[in-house]
Amino acid sequence: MRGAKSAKWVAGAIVVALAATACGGGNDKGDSAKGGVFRMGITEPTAIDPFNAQESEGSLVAHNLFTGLYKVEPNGKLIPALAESATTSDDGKTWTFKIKAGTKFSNGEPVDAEAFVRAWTRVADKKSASDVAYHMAGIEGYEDLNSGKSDKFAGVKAVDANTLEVKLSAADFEFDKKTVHTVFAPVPKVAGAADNKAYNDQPIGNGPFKMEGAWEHNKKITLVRNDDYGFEKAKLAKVEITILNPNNTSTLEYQGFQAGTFDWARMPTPQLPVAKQKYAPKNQWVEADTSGINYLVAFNQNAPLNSPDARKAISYAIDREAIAKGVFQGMQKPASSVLPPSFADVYQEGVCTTCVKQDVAKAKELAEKSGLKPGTVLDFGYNTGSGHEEWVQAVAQQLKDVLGLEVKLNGKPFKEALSEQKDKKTAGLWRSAWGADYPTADNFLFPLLATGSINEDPATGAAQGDNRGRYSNPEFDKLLDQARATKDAAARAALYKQAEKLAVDTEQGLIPLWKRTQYRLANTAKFDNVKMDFFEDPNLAEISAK
Amino acid sequence: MTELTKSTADAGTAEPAAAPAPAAASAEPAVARVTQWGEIRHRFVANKLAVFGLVLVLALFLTAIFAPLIAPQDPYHQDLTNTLQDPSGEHLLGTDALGRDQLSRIIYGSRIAVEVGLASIFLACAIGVVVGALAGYFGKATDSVLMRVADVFFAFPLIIGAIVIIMAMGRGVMPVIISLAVFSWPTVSRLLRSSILSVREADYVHAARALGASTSRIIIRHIIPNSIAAVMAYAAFSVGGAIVAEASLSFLGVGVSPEVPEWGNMLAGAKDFLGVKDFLWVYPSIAIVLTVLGFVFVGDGLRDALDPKLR
Amino acid sequence: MTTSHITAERPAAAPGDDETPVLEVRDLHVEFKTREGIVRAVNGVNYSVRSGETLAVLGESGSGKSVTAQAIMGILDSPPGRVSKGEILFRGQDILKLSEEERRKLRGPKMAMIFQDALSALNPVFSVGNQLGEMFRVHQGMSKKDATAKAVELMDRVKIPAAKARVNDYPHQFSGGMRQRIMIAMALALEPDLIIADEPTTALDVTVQAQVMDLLAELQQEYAMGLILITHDLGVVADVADKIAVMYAGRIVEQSPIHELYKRPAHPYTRGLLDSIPRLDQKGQELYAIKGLPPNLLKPPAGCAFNPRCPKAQDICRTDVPALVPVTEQDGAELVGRTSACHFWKEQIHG
Amino acid sequence: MGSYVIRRLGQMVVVLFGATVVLFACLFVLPGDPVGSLGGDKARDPAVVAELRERYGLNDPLPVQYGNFVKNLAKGDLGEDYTQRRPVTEILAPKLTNTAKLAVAAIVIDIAIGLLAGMIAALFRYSFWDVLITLLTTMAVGFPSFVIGLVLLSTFSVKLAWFPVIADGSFQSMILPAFTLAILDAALVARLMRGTMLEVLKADYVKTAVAKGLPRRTVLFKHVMRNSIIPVVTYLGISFGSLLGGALITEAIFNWDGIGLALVLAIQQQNNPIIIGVVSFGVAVFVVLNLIVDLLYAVLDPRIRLA
Repeated sequence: MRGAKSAKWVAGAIVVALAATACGGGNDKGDSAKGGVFRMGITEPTAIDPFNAQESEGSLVAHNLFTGLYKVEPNGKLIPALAESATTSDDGKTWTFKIKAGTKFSNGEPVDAEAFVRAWTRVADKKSASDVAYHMAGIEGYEDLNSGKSDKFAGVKAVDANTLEVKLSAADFEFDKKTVHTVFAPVPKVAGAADNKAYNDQPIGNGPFKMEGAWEHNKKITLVRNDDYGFEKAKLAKVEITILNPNNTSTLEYQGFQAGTFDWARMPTPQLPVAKQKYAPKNQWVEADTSGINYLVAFNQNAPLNSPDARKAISYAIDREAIAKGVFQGMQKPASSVLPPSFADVYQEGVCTTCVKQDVAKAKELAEKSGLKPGTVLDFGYNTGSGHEEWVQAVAQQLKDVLGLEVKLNGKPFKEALSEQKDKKTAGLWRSAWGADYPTADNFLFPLLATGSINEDPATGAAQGDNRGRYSNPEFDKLLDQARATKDAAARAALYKQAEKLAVDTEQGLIPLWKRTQYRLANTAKFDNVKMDFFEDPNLAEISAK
Repeated sequence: MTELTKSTADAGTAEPAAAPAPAAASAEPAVARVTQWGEIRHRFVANKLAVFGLVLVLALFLTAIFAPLIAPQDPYHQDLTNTLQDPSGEHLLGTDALGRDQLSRIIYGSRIAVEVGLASIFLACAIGVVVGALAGYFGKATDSVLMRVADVFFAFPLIIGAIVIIMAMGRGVMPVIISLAVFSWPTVSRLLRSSILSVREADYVHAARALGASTSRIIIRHIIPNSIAAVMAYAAFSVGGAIVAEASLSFLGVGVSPEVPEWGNMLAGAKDFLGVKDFLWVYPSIAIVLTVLGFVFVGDGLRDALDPKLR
Repeated sequence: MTTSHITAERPAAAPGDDETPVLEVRDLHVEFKTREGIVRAVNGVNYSVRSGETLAVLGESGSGKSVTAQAIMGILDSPPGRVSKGEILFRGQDILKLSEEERRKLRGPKMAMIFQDALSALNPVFSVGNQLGEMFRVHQGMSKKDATAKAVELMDRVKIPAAKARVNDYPHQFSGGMRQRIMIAMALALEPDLIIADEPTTALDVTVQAQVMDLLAELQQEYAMGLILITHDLGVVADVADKIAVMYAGRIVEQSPIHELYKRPAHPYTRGLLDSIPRLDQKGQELYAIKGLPPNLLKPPAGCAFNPRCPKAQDICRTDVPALVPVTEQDGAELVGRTSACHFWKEQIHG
Repeated sequence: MGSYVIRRLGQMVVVLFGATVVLFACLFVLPGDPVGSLGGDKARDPAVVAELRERYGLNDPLPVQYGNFVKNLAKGDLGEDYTQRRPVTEILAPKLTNTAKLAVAAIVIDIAIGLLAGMIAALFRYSFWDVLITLLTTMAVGFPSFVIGLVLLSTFSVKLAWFPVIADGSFQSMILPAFTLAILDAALVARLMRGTMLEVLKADYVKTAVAKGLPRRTVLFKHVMRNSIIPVVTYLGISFGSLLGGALITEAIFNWDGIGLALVLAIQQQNNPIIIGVVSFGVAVFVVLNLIVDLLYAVLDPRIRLA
């Protein structure tokens, strides 16, 4: 979910450029508290309680308040946290986790297997209406609990204080990787039900930091070091998180960084080239291709894009390089695969052959072959107010110029956009983006391309899942099933690669555009070891003041 | 702009208009005899500002009509290798973030401005005149009901109301026109109604009635011609306001589609480059300002010409 | 003369120095600058009024009678209006030479004015008590409470019923006659030496007119003030005025003691005015009206300004401006206080 | 007076009713599911959507939904937003404070600049200052708020760096948006004041005041001012109402965290409870301010009888 709401790779609606307006002196007493104070800005999260923390802002806070079974490195590698060991049954359906003994929540309650059962049940409960509960959908008994038929989570069991047994309804040898999501965090008894407003605004957790006071909505969230943390303690004494206006957060963050009030910042896209020039030499520029993809949904089941050739013609007609340079001023990189480079084991650069370079001749040829004649009307939808207006126009123009299509741009607000994408009758293209929730290839391929992710509503025909382009190929679905049930990591990766090639290259089920490239400024003058983590947030638990 | 026309036109939702309040300037029926058109024209032409305004408005109309002949380039033509170019011989007003010629886009932008400005106000006047005439004619319950309906639409701030309608209808030129008209007509109908009510008591109407003229005849022959003057002055004045409202909607990203060359769209795209590429917002702003001033001057001139005592 | 502290204990009867008039206007000229040119609204007016005396100034609108009054009070709209020539002697002193502040201090305690339309002349947003009391507060530094008490007293004096209850009412809450009484009370407040009443009864019903006029006359007698009564209605002044000055196009065309004028007008214009009063004994006859319109002061006719409308105009009337000359009996005997500005006054007065 | 107020309040209820019906009708026909997404690219879990639709009564027919809305509104409850599931009133309260701050600042500027300029122009009619003020106020009408906003922002924040580029709620950051909002109104107030004052200066009662021997300042500041400000007060009252309803453009340009900006964002995200909350509030404020202005009018001008 992260990245979605804030759409941070292109700044929000109103972005005001800054001509280096450092205003007022920053708060420099940071070092007075032992360990230092790290300051940053975010937009108002949807929730910081793990039951519903979802976008990058919410998970930033939740990740630092809670420690789950595993942590993840930026490259997708799992690091055991509370899980001292994990064993998987040969059918891949039963997972047994040994929980590290003796750690406590900051209110003194023990972190045991029961804390996980309690937490997961709380999440999946119907009444919680958790937006992120579906990550648990593979666990046995989820259906019953989530539909209100039961108030127990049948597949989750505390065998003893330190043993957690999880039964899945289908084989999944990568279940452990899913648990890096904050929705799998343990909670203490005081958490109560999901609608416990007091806990929602001031969660008590077992993470490296704890809340100092409650969440002041639209103002700030303050974290202080948890000195009773059961793992290597954080070095920072305090983290001050200012909640900024969602309209132009990146501008505010950038301004704050320049003024010395923030130690970490995003930047508005038009400012990136200037900022890079200024801060890269100071070693304060952080840049990474993270676990996400920007792509075009091509509606596979409706004309005119109901043939692989037609979709390939579109892909060939787009000059990704020119737009990356002309519109994004070189700050976006063309993508040639769906899986991101950060997933080293499955990354295949150039797997999408049509993505590598614009090819006018091939585009025309394929268009001709597939009946995508000049003058064909092509709807091209996008959601408004998120900074997509410019580049979609550029793509539309290229499709007009190369293929002579009559491209109809269709800008809609989020909800309308979504409802239109879901509609069975929708045809043409729609801009979209995807960010991984956990470091698995499956987290891209299944939701975006599997038949099961269409999840058509029998009543309305709307696609309720994320595969709104409605790519559907039994062979692909079978490859994914096989991969999930393959214990050996290398063999599994090979299957995923094969699946990606089939869906993205052979059949062009969707059209990759650019990588998810993230840029940050980090105050390396005052802090050591500042990095961007898997979730595109600063690695607060490891930062130390100079 | 919109607030201006609304609140000066009619301060309250009800009666207190008896006071000698010049505030109610535009609401006060400009009781011009229809036979005085010559004199009205004379007074208008004598008003230098009004003539200047007329020149601006005519220039706008000509630009809109002959845009394809005047514009040096296709306003949609993108040149991704030449984005954000400063003004030069090749691109007199520079290029935008997609390398499109800004001068051409400003020239074509006049079309949307004219289209939306005229159509929305025409529609508003049409609805307003009908409702106002009905309310003024029938009075009593009809009047109360119609005026309450007018109050409802009057109570929405223009931009906010328009956004709500556009959300329901979708973006585009037609929704913008309709949404602006929907929240502009109450001013017209109030204007017409109060004008009818006051004219109804005028001596020449009493005289006509005494001579046995029917009510409908009185309305058509005496009341409407005398009230329509006020509506016309309002209309001229409001076209500028409607253009601003339309540009505001596009600026907020809810007006016409962003690829359409339109001034509000241009500003919306330009604000990302404030302080970096200022020519991107300066020139469209100038176009808007001149246009609005043109209509305001014409409107003012018309009002003064119709009713010189209001000067 | 310029002291502003004139206490209420001042004797009611003014120091009646009969030799010095309270007010004397000498060769007064007032002009207005307009876009079309200079309008000479007053062209050499002379008149005077003594304590206890009532001078009626008669004329159509635009004749300069009100402008003269405003010039005396010092409330001309300036610009565009200004006194271009002449003197206004108040108790012998030329008040045109005083500073604005000195003149201000004359207004109220020394001279006061009653306007035609009390509804528009009273400020609509202040209570009458406030507006009456203001005289005392500003000129005598009286407290708000005392000033209100004085206001009630004044209202009693001008016979407004239930004065105490109505002192906080607003002007629009009074009837026309009552409002005019309030105007009168306001003018009388500081017992000035001179009151200028500009058409005080024009806006009133006929019955009320008489009451207000009587009240004015009564109070004038009581306080022995000089009164300049400006009117266009000969009927109104007959009973109250001592003498009369008839104005036409910025000039005085005839001056006379009141009753003589009615008997024997010495100017065709006055004749016309008299003939246009409806009279019971001429019932059934067509009412006389002076033909034509008042002159355009931007382009006054050459010669006598009245000539285009005069039934008896001769060539000389179209070339020479007639001077204001003393009028005599046929035998040359002096007629005290009578003057006329007609080339043919003799023919007019003696038939 | 009492019965007048009661009647007007009755009318207000009718107007509010009508306005919210229009609002509901428009939002109801929107194609998107109000709880269908959180504004991102991912679809919301159908189970969650179903649960939330149930919880917020979105499956009820429109009239029932509207009825519930009115019932809650009467209790001062605007419901919960569908994202954070927090009470709308709680979300909007601090933003309303910010909007009110800005509105008050703008009105203060209107009064200070508008009244003064109008007075100077009227008192020194045809002077240099009059011509200058008339020219400026005439020009100002042609400048939409987004143009003024961009000009002020680029000049005083970006180029001169006198003010922060993005409002943070501080007094300093309030100055530019307040001016942006105020310039047009100040110009109109100045024009109104000039016109009214010229009218009043010609009035008989001003002559009376002079003839009474009142000092010039008493004539001007008591008799002239008191009558001249009546229409200005009326105008400012209405203007204040529209400012309180949220200045969308200005708040958006300056990133002022008020209800106008909240509305802009809510529209982008189709956050219906917030849209309904802000728009209903805007309409209510406008209607209430209108009533207040009419009552004020009666207080300022005793000739007005409210009936």
